[in-house]
Amino acid sequence: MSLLEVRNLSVAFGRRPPTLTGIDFTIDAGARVGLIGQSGSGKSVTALAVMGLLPEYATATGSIRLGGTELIGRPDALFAPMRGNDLSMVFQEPMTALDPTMKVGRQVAEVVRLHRKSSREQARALTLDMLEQVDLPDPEQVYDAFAHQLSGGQRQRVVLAMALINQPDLVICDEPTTALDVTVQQQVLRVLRHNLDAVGAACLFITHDLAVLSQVCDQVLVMLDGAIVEAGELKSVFTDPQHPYTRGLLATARLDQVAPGSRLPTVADFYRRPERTPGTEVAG
Amino acid sequence: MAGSGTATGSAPAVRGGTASRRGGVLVRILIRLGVFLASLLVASLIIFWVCNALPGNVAQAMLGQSADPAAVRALEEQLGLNRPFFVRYGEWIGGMLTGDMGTSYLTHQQVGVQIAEKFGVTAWLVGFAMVLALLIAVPVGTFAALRRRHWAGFVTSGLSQLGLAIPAFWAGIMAVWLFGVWLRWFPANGYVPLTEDPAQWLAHLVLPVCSLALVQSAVLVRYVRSATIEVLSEDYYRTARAVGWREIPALLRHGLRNASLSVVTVLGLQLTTLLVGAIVIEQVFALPGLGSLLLQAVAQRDLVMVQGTVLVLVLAVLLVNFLVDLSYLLLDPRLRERR
Amino acid sequence: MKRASLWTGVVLVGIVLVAGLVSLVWTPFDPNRVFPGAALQGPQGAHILGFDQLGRDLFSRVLAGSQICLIVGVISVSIAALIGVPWGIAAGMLKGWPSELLMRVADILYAFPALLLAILFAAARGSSTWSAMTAIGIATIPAFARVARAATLSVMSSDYILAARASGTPYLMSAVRHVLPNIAPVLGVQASVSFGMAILAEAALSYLGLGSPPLVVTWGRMLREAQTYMFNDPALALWPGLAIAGAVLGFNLLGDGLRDLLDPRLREAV
Amino acid sequence: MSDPSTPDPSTPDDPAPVYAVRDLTRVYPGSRTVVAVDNVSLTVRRGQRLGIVGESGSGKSTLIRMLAALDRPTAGDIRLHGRSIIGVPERRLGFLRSAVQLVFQDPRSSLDPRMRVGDIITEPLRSRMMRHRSDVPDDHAARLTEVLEAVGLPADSARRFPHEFSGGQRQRIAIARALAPRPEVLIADEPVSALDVSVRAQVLNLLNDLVDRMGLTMIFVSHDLLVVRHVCDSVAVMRGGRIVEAGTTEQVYQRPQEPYTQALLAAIPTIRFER
Repeated sequence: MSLLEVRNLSVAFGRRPPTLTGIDFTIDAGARVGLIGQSGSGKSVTALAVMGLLPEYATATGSIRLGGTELIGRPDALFAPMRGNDLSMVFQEPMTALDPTMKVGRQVAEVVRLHRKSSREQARALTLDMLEQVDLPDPEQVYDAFAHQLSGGQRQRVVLAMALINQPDLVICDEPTTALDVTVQQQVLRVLRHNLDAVGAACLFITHDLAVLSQVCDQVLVMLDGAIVEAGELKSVFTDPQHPYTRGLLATARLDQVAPGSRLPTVADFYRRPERTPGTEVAG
Repeated sequence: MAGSGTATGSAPAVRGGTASRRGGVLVRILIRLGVFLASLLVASLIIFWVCNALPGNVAQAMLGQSADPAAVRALEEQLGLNRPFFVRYGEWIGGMLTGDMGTSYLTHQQVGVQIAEKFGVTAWLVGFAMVLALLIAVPVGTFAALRRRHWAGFVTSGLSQLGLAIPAFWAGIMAVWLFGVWLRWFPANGYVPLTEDPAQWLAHLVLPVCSLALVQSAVLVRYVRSATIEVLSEDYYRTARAVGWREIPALLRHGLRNASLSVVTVLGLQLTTLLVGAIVIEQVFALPGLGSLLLQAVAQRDLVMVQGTVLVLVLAVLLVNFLVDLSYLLLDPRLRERR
Repeated sequence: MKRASLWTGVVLVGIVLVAGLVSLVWTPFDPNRVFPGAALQGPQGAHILGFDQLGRDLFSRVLAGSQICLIVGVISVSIAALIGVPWGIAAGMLKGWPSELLMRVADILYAFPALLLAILFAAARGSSTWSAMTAIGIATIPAFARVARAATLSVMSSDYILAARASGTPYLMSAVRHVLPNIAPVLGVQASVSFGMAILAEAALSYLGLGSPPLVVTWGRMLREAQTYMFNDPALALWPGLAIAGAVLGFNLLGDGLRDLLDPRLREAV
Repeated sequence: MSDPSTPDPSTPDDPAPVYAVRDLTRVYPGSRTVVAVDNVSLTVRRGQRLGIVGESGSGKSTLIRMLAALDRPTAGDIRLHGRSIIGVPERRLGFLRSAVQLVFQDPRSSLDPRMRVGDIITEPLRSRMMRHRSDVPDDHAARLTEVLEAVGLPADSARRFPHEFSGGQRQRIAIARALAPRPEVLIADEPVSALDVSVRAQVLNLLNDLVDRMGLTMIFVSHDLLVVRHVCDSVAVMRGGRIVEAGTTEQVYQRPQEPYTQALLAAIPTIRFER
């Protein structure tokens, strides 16, 4: 049995047409699955649906099972204790993901004390250990810092620490390095890989960057307009894409293999979506 | 293999020492204090100017509109009203600093003594109303925010919208009729000092406080609601939810700390409206507070009393705004350091 | 759901506007005409709301009261907007201490609530509709200045202002071409809300007897007079109060509805 | 490519450079003074496509804003065709405004939401500073049609508002506006980083094409080294307000000299399967 089984998941916001339609995928224990697609394709909605954090006016139908437990329709009183413990999430924007008025160490330690009985000192020790694990220099100093006193890369590592400290089975990462500089991105990705290994957690990694995806994941889901159009092993999808949209994405992502100055292939060369009426297009 | 060296551009790893931080706060408190004093000075000038700029205002008022101009001038001379504006202003402010707020030309009462006497009534009224409004508004506003897409939240917002439109004095009049005249639960008007009879004191305050607070809480509900909605859309709230906090605890732990900043600002503004509301409500319930004192003085065109009372009210407003500024400095670690 | 507040507001404001215009040329009875012996009588015949304490037709008086509320709203909001908007735009476009000074002055003015300033004016100059409108208008200036400044700052930080500069558009021209159109919606919302607050302030002032002179029909004064007869006829206080609440509610809802309509975040989401 | 013998852009003794920048410094004062640009010198020749790369906070945006006279340097000199722009009052900057145009990062912010596309694009033509210049087209309607066609937008776009267009289309509008006064230099500040990967290629193709066709000089700022390599013939790497390495794209990418450049190049994410 897979760790996460998503069956026929649809999500609609209010009375608008559904954002997600009939999503199916599974994630095995310890697997790393990349979810790729352009903005507005429904990647983040998928993540929030799994986390049970969709806004109240959204309706999700279908089935999401984590370790056999059905998550759709699960009351918050039962769902909340699972978050941060069985499954957790890392968001895109490290600048705003931490409470600006609370020391970051305390925010991490709270996650420990929220889910298990432990004394203040134990939680602190665990937190310091975890901060060290995510490669933060001088954990003691970071523990007592406020979010605005840390750099973007440091903050994102604190967020990683929060997501991983209770050793969850599944970590969902929503564009965790998009807001970071390239050199910092490399470090955070390395820290993420290392700690996923250490914890043995599975990962659903959401990104629009195929290169970043290829460095973390071993399976790929390609999302287009709220549906998954292609799924498979990383290598087979990347070397032998089946859907024209995937082919287009891959072609545009290979900027390093195009002669400088020559015409870049575009997605439109491979795949043209059915025409939309002008004026209703949602900007990128 | 620590990576802080290559972390984003020019941002050093962990910056700012505690010592320099404290010094910065002190300087900024002093700056705020300076701004407060300057505002008070300008406000007092405005008040004095409005009351004294037109020559003959006071004397004319004392002698009546049909008085002989020569008599008016003579009286001005006698009271020293024909001296330059700034001399008289200086005298007024100088007296203020030594605790002498002047003496009414009409009633020969000490302005300061009168104000001190009536201040308590208004303070009780405003204080109780503020607390009651908060007790109503915080839970109701939070509820309206959490259920904003739900009919219950919609109805709550609608009710607060309605409350916002009702004049407090009309609510007071209707309350007098309903509870004072028809049901006879509470006295319809008047005031009994606390020292005389605590039970009666409280009974006489119930209706004024409730009518003031009810309308006020409508305003507050809207602020609390929008502040909460703002927090709900913040990334750190989402983070808190993602690590396992339930809605209300997440709001309390992370939301309240951040929303309190905006709520504090609002409280400052609210006190202003409450003070003004109290002036009118005192009239509805015949409470002997600052409002009644002010209106009586206006009716008699007792300008010395008017300018003294208005100055005290404006001082209260400015003082609260100053305290709000200070609380900002203390509540938000980002503000403590920046600039 | 979202448009509900807008349309309710439009309808309520519309009713007040129509009442104000119609009552200029026609009311069922002269609002100041005394019907002998009819004092405090309930509804009868064409007098659908009955009579007040002096025997005047209540409905006609409620209708006529809408005039002063509209006049005070229009004049005081105009005063506030005409001074406050350029003030705020200037504070938003200037930098450094001039901007700081402008806002500090606005802050000091903020410490004078409309009613307090109006009472002060009434004390010094005597009470009149004009002194009430001026006081309410002046006290509302900082609200407009703040809103205009905040909106201007957010427009000024947009790249299209930089683009305009890079295109050789002079700074002042940018204010006209880019800032004004982009902050206009926010100002419209503020005007609507301020209109409601002005009505409330005027009503309170009239209630205190510091507003318009006695012969002018105002809802606030009607409430003042009704209070004495609460024991005999509570309906006297009901109708003018409802009229005030309805008018204020209308302008507030209109402002809210406009805000929802114009909020870019809400619009993007749809 | 425009010129095979592209020299090092930091060589100041170029015969007739478009831009000659010397010892440029920009300090933001405050309790914590920030040196955003620190003693930068560079030259830009006619037809050159100079890429400026760096991470956030490296000073690249400040640098180009000073080149476009949207920010004033604390010290140093900027010359456009030998004419210094330092200390020139805004209203005398017509020679610069008509010759240098910008494309910003996020078209949602760089296009006035309450203006029609036609008005947005012709705004540079209507400005008092440009109206009477011989190098600026005076038939606005004709120029509007020309640039709309050049960026591949339908002619009826002019009557519509920016929010009716997709992100990529909006960036085309911004490019059309920049082209309207027939500039000589196009400064592009991260023009594709707010766009989806799938749209990015189209906009880059368009830019390349236009620069070729119109013989523009381009200064292209980006944090994405691959994009710069694709679009530019020379590159300057910035860090902490300084240019740490500069040269032809080939030199810098094939044989980076500075450890920082090497680190940047090594950090470029590429598709790989080993894991």
